[in-house]
Amino acid sequence: MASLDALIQRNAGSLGTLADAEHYHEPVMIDADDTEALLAGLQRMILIRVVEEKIGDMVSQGVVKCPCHLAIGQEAPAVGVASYVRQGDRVFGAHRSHSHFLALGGSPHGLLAEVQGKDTGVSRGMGGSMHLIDIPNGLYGTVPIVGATIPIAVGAGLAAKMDGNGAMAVSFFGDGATEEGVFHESMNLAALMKIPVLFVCENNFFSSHLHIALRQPDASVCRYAEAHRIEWARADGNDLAAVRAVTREAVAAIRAGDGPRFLELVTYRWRGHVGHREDEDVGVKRKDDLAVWKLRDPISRLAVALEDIGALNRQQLKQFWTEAHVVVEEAWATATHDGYPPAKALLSRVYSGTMANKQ
Amino acid sequence: MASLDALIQRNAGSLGTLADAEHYHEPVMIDADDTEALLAGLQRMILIRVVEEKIGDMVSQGVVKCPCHLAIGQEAPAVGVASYVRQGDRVFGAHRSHSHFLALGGSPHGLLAEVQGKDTGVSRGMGGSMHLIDIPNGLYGTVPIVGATIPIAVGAGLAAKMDGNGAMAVSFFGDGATEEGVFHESMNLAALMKIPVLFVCENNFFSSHLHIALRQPDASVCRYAEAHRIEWARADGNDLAAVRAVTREAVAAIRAGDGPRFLELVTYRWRGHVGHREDEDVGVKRKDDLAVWKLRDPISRLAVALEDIGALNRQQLKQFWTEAHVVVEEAWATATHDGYPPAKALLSRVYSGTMANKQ
Amino acid sequence: MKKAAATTGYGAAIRDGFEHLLANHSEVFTIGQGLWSPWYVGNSMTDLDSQFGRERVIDTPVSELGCTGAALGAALCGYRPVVIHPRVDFMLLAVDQIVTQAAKWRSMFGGQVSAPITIRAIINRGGEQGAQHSQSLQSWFAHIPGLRVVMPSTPTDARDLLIASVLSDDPVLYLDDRWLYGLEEKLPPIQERNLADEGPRLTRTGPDLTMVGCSYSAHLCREAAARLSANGIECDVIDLRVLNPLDATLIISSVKKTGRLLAVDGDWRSCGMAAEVIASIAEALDPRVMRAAPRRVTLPDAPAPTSNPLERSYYPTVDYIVQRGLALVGAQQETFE
Amino acid sequence: MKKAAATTGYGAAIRDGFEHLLANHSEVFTIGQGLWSPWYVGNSMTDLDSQFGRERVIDTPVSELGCTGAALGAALCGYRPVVIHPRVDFMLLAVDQIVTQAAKWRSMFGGQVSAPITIRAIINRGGEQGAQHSQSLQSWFAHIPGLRVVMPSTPTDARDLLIASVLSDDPVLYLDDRWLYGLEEKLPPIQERNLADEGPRLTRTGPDLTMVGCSYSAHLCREAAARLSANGIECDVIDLRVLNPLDATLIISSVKKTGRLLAVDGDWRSCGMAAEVIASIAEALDPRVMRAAPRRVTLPDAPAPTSNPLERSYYPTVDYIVQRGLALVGAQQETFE
Ligand SMILES: Cc1ncc(C[n+]2csc(CCOP(=O)(O)OP(=O)(O)O)c2C)c(N)n1
Ligand SMILES: Cc1ncc(C[n+]2csc(CCOP(=O)(O)OP(=O)(O)O)c2C)c(N)n1
Ligand SMILES: [Mg+2]
Ligand SMILES: [Mg+2]
Repeated sequence: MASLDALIQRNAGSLGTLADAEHYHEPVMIDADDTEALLAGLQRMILIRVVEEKIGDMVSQGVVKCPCHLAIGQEAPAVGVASYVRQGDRVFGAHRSHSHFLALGGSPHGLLAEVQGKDTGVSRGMGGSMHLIDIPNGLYGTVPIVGATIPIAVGAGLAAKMDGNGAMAVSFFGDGATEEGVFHESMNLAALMKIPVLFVCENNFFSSHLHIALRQPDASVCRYAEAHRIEWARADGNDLAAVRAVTREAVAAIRAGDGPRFLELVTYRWRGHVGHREDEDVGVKRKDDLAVWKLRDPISRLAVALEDIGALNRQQLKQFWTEAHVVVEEAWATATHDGYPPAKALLSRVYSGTMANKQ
Repeated sequence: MASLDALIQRNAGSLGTLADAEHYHEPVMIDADDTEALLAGLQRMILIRVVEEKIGDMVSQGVVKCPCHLAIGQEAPAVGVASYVRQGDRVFGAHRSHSHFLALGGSPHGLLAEVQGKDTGVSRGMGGSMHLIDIPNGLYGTVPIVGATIPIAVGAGLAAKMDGNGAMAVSFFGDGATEEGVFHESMNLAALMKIPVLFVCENNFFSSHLHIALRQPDASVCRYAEAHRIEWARADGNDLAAVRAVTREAVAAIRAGDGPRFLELVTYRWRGHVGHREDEDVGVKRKDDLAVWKLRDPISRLAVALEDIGALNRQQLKQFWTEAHVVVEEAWATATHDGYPPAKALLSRVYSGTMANKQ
Repeated sequence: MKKAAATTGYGAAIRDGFEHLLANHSEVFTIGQGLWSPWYVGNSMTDLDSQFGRERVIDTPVSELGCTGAALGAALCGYRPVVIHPRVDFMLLAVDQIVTQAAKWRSMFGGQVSAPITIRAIINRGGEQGAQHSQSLQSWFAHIPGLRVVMPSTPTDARDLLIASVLSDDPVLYLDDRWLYGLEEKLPPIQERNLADEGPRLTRTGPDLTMVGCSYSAHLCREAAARLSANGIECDVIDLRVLNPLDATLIISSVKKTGRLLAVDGDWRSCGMAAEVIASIAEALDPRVMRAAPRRVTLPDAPAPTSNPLERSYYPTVDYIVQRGLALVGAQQETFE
Repeated sequence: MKKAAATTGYGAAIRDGFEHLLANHSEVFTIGQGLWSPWYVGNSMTDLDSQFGRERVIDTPVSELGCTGAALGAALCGYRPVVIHPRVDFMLLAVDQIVTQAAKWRSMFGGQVSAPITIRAIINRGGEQGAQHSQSLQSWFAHIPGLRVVMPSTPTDARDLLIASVLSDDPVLYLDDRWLYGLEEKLPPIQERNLADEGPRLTRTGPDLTMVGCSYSAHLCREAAARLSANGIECDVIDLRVLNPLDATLIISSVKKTGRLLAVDGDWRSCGMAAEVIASIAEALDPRVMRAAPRRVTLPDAPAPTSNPLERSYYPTVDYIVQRGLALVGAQQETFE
């Protein structure tokens, strides 16, 4: 489809080389960042990768039945942003949010139990992969209606503003979500009311099977932040140090009372829109691109960079992967033996029936 | 409310002097435009003014009961854009659309009968002021749900594109409508599919009682066209020649197959959001501003300009006004004697029950 | 209605409710279109912005979906927002946040979160406003598990059920009707009630006929009952008050007694609230207790017209309800279009 | 279902309908999410884009409201668009354009315009998808005057009612259910029918009990009727097919005969389609013809769960309907939660 190739080229717009799979295969630049934080981030990205692969396997074996949207290849945005989330902040995600859950410190067992519909799951077996919550770690909800959590995050930011405690809200969403009108309504509201909310768009070029060139006139979504007068930054979403750098600055401004900020993190998913397969339901060109995109691997690019400065050696790296596998296999094993929600859970969780205490 | 003044100043953004009531009181520049067309436009603006004032009076007397949103002071955008609408084009409006109806050549009697709920009204008494239709003149519908006709106009443009006959669709809406998410969805769709549609935003600074400074971070809405990669132009919406100039260029591009265009026409309404009163339900500052805004009168500024070049004399001008009053009074008188829709109209107009003829 | 001394109107009573909430519950705030306007929401929120500050009485851009979602977000974070839609018709743009988000988050997340959001919408019809400025659609929202639906028909309920709605830990749709703003009554002292304990109420009793309605329809039923009484027909009148979840016990016991049911609703007929009332008793009662077939009085199957004569024939009236009541007790098997 | 030779599945039959429309009616086009995807709308539109071109089979951005409005605009200008929403849940973002625009434009403009738009949405539930990917909500749309609501339960109807919907000059909501895609049957030649002449259909007859359902529920009723027959209970089974405007004549005459009614619906209970069916017969029949109180089988009053055991107990099954049927004929006055 040469014509589509041409269209995609034209459409790359302000993304420039970030839209081109051929670039950014080299190790990431880390000299400006903190080595300890990067090592922790690397471990967290590895954990996400291993959990997602495990879920993918279980989906392929038909053991996990709920629809799972895997974030393999997109580990850096979640981990980079999460590293600046602190106690009291509220984070919201969407359908592809295992990564957000784990990046914030969520328990692999809680997630693996949830995707099996167990009562021990993070949503007590009522939500599955697409509805995750983990309030102790600041994850206030992820839902699969595209765009739905964007205004909700703005409201959480409004609450933080009213609380006046310097907390913020974070909204993770994809490039497809920017096509929902509510995204714009939310941006305008946040800009108008100077609400402390960080909008994080993980631009992976796809909304299910459709490349952004077939959905929008320009592949970069920062133009929307521009229109709504919200300061924005763009980064290689497969470069943890770069993600941390733009997040650091944005979060500082938000906590200083400057109002909302917008981040566009350019990345790519390695699996199909939903499920475990690599090339399922994908847009044209994807098959051929995927191999090249994999060279922009957020994990190996960071690992090599850390090795280069001697902050990491092969041994430790292997160790990280082994540990992750051990953790995940244990969590999975436990979860499989956990029980399902009781029959009464169906009706007993609909209403609270309670009311506010008098003041 | 000095603080609001300050806010409004800051908020004026790229509108510059267009946002300042003190400017543009002088006669409009007409040398670049066609005198005949301007004279016709002047007459049409006078007709709109007279009809709207008549309706206002009848509202104040309680004779007209349906909610009427008057366009007094905003005659130029309707007349200027309509002068480039041709047979086959489809135009859509909103709640403040008497001006669009009349500018396209709609019959004063049809409008005055409709606001009285008569069977002879343009919507056969089923719509009132807020639901006008006049297919022979290209008006395909005006409705009061803010933003609702924007995607509908895009669909009409899509139909024109499929027909391939060089026709276009026109969507009239206000600055408040740009806060509805569907406005953005429609702009993206039009840009993506290169749909022949002209978006016309009559920016009068207000959405009912709220000044745009209290609703958006910047008083100019062209930034949205910019974001959606739609070429735009801005003009003094109270200068018929200026409106005609930007429309001429935009329409030529649309008919040439360039896709959508966006116009921001800066204007001001002289009456309250709804009803006949000048200062009803208005935002702060409006009372004091109104007097100054009236000096930016689209009618007198054009009349004087035409007089200056000797294309018009006092006599003729007086004539225009008298003729308009005669037309309107006659139309009103007839309409008052017209009958109401029959009782069966309530149920007989809900479904057609018909189907396409086989082909 | 004549204004007796020391009485309060329906709209003013709503304002009293807001005043109580804002004064006594710091986690309550209000957000919606027209909150800084002198006329947008009638007299139901006049000057609350100057009294409590524009940080707690927030006027908004024309963004129903975004503003409703924002209110929900604040509700998940310790606040009790009331998001106001000056018309039900405008609220329809926010259906996703109300029905697919607010109503489901609690159950969807295993009961770990509450969404104490109140969505207040105003039924604002008549006055030749036409098809897009007339809908009520309570039947839609009463269809949704997880969403409590409240429709007060008296000033006291308008105030106290608003308070109960906002203090409820569940999402609540609170609908008030502009046609009731003229109602006046002497208000008792405010009581903070648990909405979960509130439900339909018997506002008049009689052996001959059960009339059920909510909001303005409950008011019409009361008026019609008085007229029927003059004709020697005594009615049970039930004001639904809380439409969802619906507790039909009172209706069932009443119809068991009267054997006759007239379900009145200002919404459309098909799959409407009046259908629910009839279905509830049909399922619960031995058919033999019915002395006549139950009847519905609803809107005709058409969008609202503007033209005055058509508009007058469009909405149920006391006269029409009285007629239907007489016919029912006469038990003629008549059908109406 | 086993696939016999020369039979067509429900999904493929829908595709046949689209193929007929696109091949024979140049004013028909389709627009919606997933139309260029191999899986998004099951096998109901496979390769239509390559067969008829991407100008007439248009895939879209994630903008339900905008795309539905655009389809309506084209419908007002001489086209017969079918706007496709792969899930009812997504369509809720487009409610304003469906309910406040498409359904009202004709009456609102004095009958001078037609809006021959078909909104097709797919009920896609089960598979542990959860609360936001499971709604059907036909009861909502059957509540709206001006909107025809069509729900086929067989491959033939899936094809022919789609064609009738698109050729109707009125706005139509066409809902198909993924759970029916496995159904196969031998299709008769295509007939272009006037949707205004289509309505409920009696698909099985018997003197003991009337079972009414639509779409997948009609299928369950047919299966249950077969099982009941084995128990010596013979049922009338009515497939609603067209929910709005509803022609209840057939249901009324059937219940007049059987004196027993089981209304089955895969939507929620309160103000639902099952309530409408019961209310329609309760109003129309002398109560004395009823040999037992009518009953509803619907979803429980809760959002859809994900966990497999809960999900299995959430949706009505043939077993459950059979039980209810037996109970009804036994006429025990039992209540179910
Ligand atoms: C309102 C709504 N419309 C459509 C869908 C179907 N859908 C699920 S995920 C998705 C793609 C979203 O793309 P993006 O936001 O870029 O997220 P990504 O999948 O790339 O992570 C779509 C269209 C939905 N879930 N909700
Ligand atoms: C969806 C919706 N929300 C709110 C309203 C109430 N409303 C009617 S007109 C209007 C103001 C719109 O402002 P603008 O678009 O600038 O048009 P203007 O009145 O200035 O001509 C509003 C908010 C409505 N009619 N529809
Ligand atoms: Mg994406
Ligand atoms: Mg305006």
